[in-house]
Amino acid sequence: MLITVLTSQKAPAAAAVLVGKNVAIVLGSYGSGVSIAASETFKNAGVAAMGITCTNPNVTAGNDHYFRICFLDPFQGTVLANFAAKELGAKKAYCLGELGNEYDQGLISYFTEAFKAAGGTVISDSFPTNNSDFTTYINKAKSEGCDVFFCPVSIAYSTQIVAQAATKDVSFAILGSDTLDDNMVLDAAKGTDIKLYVSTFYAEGGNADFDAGIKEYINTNADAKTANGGNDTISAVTAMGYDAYFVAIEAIKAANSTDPGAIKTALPTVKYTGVSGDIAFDDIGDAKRDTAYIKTADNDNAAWKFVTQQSAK
Amino acid sequence: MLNEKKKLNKGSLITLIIILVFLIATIVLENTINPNSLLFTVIRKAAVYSLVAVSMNLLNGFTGLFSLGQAGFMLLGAYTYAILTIPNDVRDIIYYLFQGSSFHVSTVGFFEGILGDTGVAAFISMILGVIIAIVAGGLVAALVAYLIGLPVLRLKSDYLAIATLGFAEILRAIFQWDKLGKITNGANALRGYPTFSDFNIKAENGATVLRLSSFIPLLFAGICILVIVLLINSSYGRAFKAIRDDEVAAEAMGINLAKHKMMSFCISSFFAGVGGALFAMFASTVQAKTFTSAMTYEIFLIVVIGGIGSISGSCIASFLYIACSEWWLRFLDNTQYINGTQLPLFRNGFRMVVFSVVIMVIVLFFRDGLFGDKELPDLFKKRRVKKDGE
Amino acid sequence: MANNVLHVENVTMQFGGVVAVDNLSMDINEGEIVSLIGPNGAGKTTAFNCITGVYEPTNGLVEFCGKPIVRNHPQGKMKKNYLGQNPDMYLGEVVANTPDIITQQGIARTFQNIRLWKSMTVFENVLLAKHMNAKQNVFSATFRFNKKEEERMREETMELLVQQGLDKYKDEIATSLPYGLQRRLEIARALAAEPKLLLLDEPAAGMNPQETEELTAFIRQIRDDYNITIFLIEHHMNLVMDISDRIYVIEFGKEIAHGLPKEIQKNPKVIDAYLGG
Amino acid sequence: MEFAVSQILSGISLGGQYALIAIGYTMVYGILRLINFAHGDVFMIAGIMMIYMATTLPLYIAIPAMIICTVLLGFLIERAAYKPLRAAPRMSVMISAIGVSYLLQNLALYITGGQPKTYPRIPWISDTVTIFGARTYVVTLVTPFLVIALVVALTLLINHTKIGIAMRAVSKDFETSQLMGVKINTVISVTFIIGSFLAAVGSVLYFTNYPTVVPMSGAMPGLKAFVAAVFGGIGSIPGAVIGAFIIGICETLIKGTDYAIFSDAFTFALLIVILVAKPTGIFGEKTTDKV
Repeated sequence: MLITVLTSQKAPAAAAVLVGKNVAIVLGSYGSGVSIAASETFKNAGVAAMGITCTNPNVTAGNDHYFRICFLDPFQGTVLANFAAKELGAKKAYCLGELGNEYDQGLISYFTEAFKAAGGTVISDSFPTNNSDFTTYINKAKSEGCDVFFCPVSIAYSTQIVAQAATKDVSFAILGSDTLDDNMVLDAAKGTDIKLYVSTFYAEGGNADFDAGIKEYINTNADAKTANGGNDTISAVTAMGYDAYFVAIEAIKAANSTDPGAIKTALPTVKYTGVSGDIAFDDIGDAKRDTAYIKTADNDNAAWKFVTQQSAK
Repeated sequence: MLNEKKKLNKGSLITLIIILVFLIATIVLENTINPNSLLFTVIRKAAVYSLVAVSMNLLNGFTGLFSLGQAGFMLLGAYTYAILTIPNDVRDIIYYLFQGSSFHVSTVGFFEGILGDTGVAAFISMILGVIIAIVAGGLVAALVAYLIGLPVLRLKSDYLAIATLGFAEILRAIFQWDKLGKITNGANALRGYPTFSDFNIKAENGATVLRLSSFIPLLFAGICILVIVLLINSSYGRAFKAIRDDEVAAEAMGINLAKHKMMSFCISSFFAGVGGALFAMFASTVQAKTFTSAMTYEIFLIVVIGGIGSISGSCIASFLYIACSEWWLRFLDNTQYINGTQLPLFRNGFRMVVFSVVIMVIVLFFRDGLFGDKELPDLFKKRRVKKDGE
Repeated sequence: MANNVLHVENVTMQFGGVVAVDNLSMDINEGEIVSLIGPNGAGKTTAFNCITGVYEPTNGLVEFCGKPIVRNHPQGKMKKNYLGQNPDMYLGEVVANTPDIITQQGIARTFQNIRLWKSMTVFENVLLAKHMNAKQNVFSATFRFNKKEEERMREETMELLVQQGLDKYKDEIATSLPYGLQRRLEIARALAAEPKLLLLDEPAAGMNPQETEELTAFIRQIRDDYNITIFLIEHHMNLVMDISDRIYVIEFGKEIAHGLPKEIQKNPKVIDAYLGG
Repeated sequence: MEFAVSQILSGISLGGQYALIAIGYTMVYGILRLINFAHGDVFMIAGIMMIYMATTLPLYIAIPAMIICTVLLGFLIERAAYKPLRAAPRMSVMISAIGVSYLLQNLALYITGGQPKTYPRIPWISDTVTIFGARTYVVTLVTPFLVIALVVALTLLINHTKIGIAMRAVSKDFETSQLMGVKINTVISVTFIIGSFLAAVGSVLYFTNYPTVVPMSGAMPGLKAFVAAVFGGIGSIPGAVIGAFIIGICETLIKGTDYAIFSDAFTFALLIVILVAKPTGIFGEKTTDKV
């Protein structure tokens, strides 16, 4: 039973629909805002929910019904900061996030903390919602002499930032979080000299037979292909969704019943080696993860190239 | 209309009975059928929206001041309520990005200090704390309304609309500003404060004895709407209507326009603030980004559908609107099959398109909306008049 | 001489380059019925609006029962291109009141084109005139703590409607009444404000001779029943000559004649003004 | 230095885009006293139409086709949503405008599924050029000249053509011009046609500079263009253009400072200040309403 929710404002009602059908466990959501907004409804109904790629700590903090299989913002922010400082040797970073978006602002504050700890300096700005002119921010980053432009923003904005940066022959590299791991961003960077690095949960090539299986499914199923942006590149969310599904099955097997309450108690004990690495839950309900994939955009033929597995240390 | 002299006329009596039946049915239903059914989400959200719609109607419908700032005042009410009632132990986790909040008073905590924080005492102090916070939300909204009203209320109708719309946008930008993170938690959501489901009466072992989580919003919204009805039928309500009908004549009859407009603006903003606090309790999270101009448009279109200048119109229209948008018309978004063949248009977003077309039809051809400026009691009176053949 | 109710002194109103009212001076004493007549566009309604605070006169003084309610001298751009007389006579303190304050002091008015509140009944239209003086605030009114005030207002309104013979239309929507009755209602509404001075702006406009006759008796009867002073603008000469104690005549904003009805009838300048000699 | 140049450049180009939309607002308001909330969304729909047309038709057909469709859309909106309310109170016409804006946004959301769409590259103006060391699109330089040319053409039309005089008459006094035999509906339709034409041209320039279109990308430029129209003096076309450039440049400069998050808020604060201090704006003339 799939429900797509566009705004966190509609989340409580959508969650009520799921709970109304008394499902055993809820997989979702992909975004932190929507997950937090729906959390109360799941708690009242006593149904366990498993976040797939929502990385905001608030999703699981202070409750026992919300779990997740992905890493958290503090981890992702630190990993990106380490990557920028150590691998790219950046001394000065420019951070740009959407005003009022808890995902962007959270990541920027963790990145700033880790980057400053690594001896760098940070300048950060926020743009108003529905903004489309990013040239001024790019000019500012250029004139401040920043080595890296960190913009963990949603796809609509990141495609614009990359496209507009391409016209300004910028020297700095653009650094993005898991939201930039998308074909639209790849298209925007195609044929430009933009250096784009993105952190993500899974990069194609991490698990050969999974890649083959998924590619075969995408190419044979028309709707799946269009949903995937018209090509068969594997995005991290697909891999994470795949893993979440199996973790849920493990939980149901462990509780050997489909009663939501039993599954909720069984879920923390589940250990599962998925496509995106081995998954186990800590006492708060977050996944114990120690590395994140970093990949870069190969602009000539619009594909992702695996770079490294960066750790938070 | 309710006039004090005669006993409540027949129409209003029937209306009161209908409202009472609806309230009792809500309690009974909630404790019998599946408490997570969508019906209760609709009831809770519709109760909140009807209060805000009525407060907007008081301004646009009864005083003729065309304001589009309702989302801004809801934001103030919601944030004030949340900040005042987040329990102190959870407060620093929620404000994690800003190393804790600089605001450590909680109305609920205050009463718990006096009455004790276990069992019945905790429940009572929770209720008192929530009510105080809701009223505080309204007061903050009314105060800010007074400040913005001074320059803005002199403007002509369409300029007033744009100025109030702009004001709500400015407010949202301020509340998302990370420099104020210590108070507003910046872009992050505020949560953990008492919501409607905290009003369910629980026995010692935590089992729910009586579910009130859908009755409470109706009760709170109902009380506020009753106050607005009393205001509109009072001498000041007639002054507002005079300003709407003919401002020049009203001023010539000794009505101080600036004072009365400001009064209407502040009272409407007070109830929008209370509505914002109730919305926070409904949504269980408060984030500035939900209070957009799209929310004001949504509420304004509810007022238009119900009938500008009709309170019962706004209430009934908000129940219909929320029921349709969240429940009945939801099927429009999912692909539908009639004996095997897939219907073409049905996919995500179709529901909102159908909705906007319906609204356009109402705005163009049923300009008075469902009720025009009549009230529910008038519906029953009309039949009476025909019978007596006056 | 009976004490003075309205004292208008050198009132001048200038819009850009056009002087609509030019140095107008008038006096109205208690109990009098005074008329202001003049051809169309002479500035009658503008003078009215200066007295009732709708416009702020460019220069001049208006006193009501000895107390200044409007006082102004040419300011800003007007200092340079002021065309009226004695520009420096009213320097110093400027008194400008909005119409509601002037009404509260005891001057009520009607309008050339009837301005009743279309969504309210006859009873409510008149009742609202009581709102300004009622001792209440928005909280006492909402929660009905102003029971006494509300009842007093309703009784006084009912009493007035009975006197004006409008009580059987009490629950009709004001604008659904015939034209003559609407005009009577507007005057009744002005009376409900318990004014000392009643300003009528062309009360007989659009009335046939028989209705005008009734209106003449009606106005005289109001003056006697409520012992108020009446100041009216009118074109119906027989109404003006029949009812007025004194008449002022203005043309192009300037006063051209002032005196008793019979003097005005024979005054050559007035005849020229009207017949366009 | 190079930073300042690129700031001014993007400020001017932003101002130029707002100008084209603001003219539409000023003309419609001048004549109908209506804030056409839907105008910003017509601008967005023009962008989306262009994207869908450019995928199938060659550019030199797609652009004129898009302009014609946008003009048709503007005309249709006026006839369907505003003409029936000609005699209605001002508030219901505004409600209708909000309804149309709501409909256009939801329609766009339905068609594109909410996914951002990238705007096609238009050969000449999408190329980049470097002046004083700052690299920018050619469109940034073209925009101001095109705007000035359009304004001159428009002012000529308003002052020296029959339809122009009719427009001015209607904006001065709606009822009297009707009595004088001016065909009101044609005049209003022409106003909407010109407004939509400018919005179509504006959308080509705007989305070339910022090549991603989402259903909400018309709302904010629309509101800012209205602020520019009021700032310049509602009803006056030169006023709207100058107001637009000032707002465009101010917004860009503020984005350069560390109060960048208040760039939108600044525009609205400016609006409230103008409305209160000088409601007629820079060039508008005082209109006294008779009692």
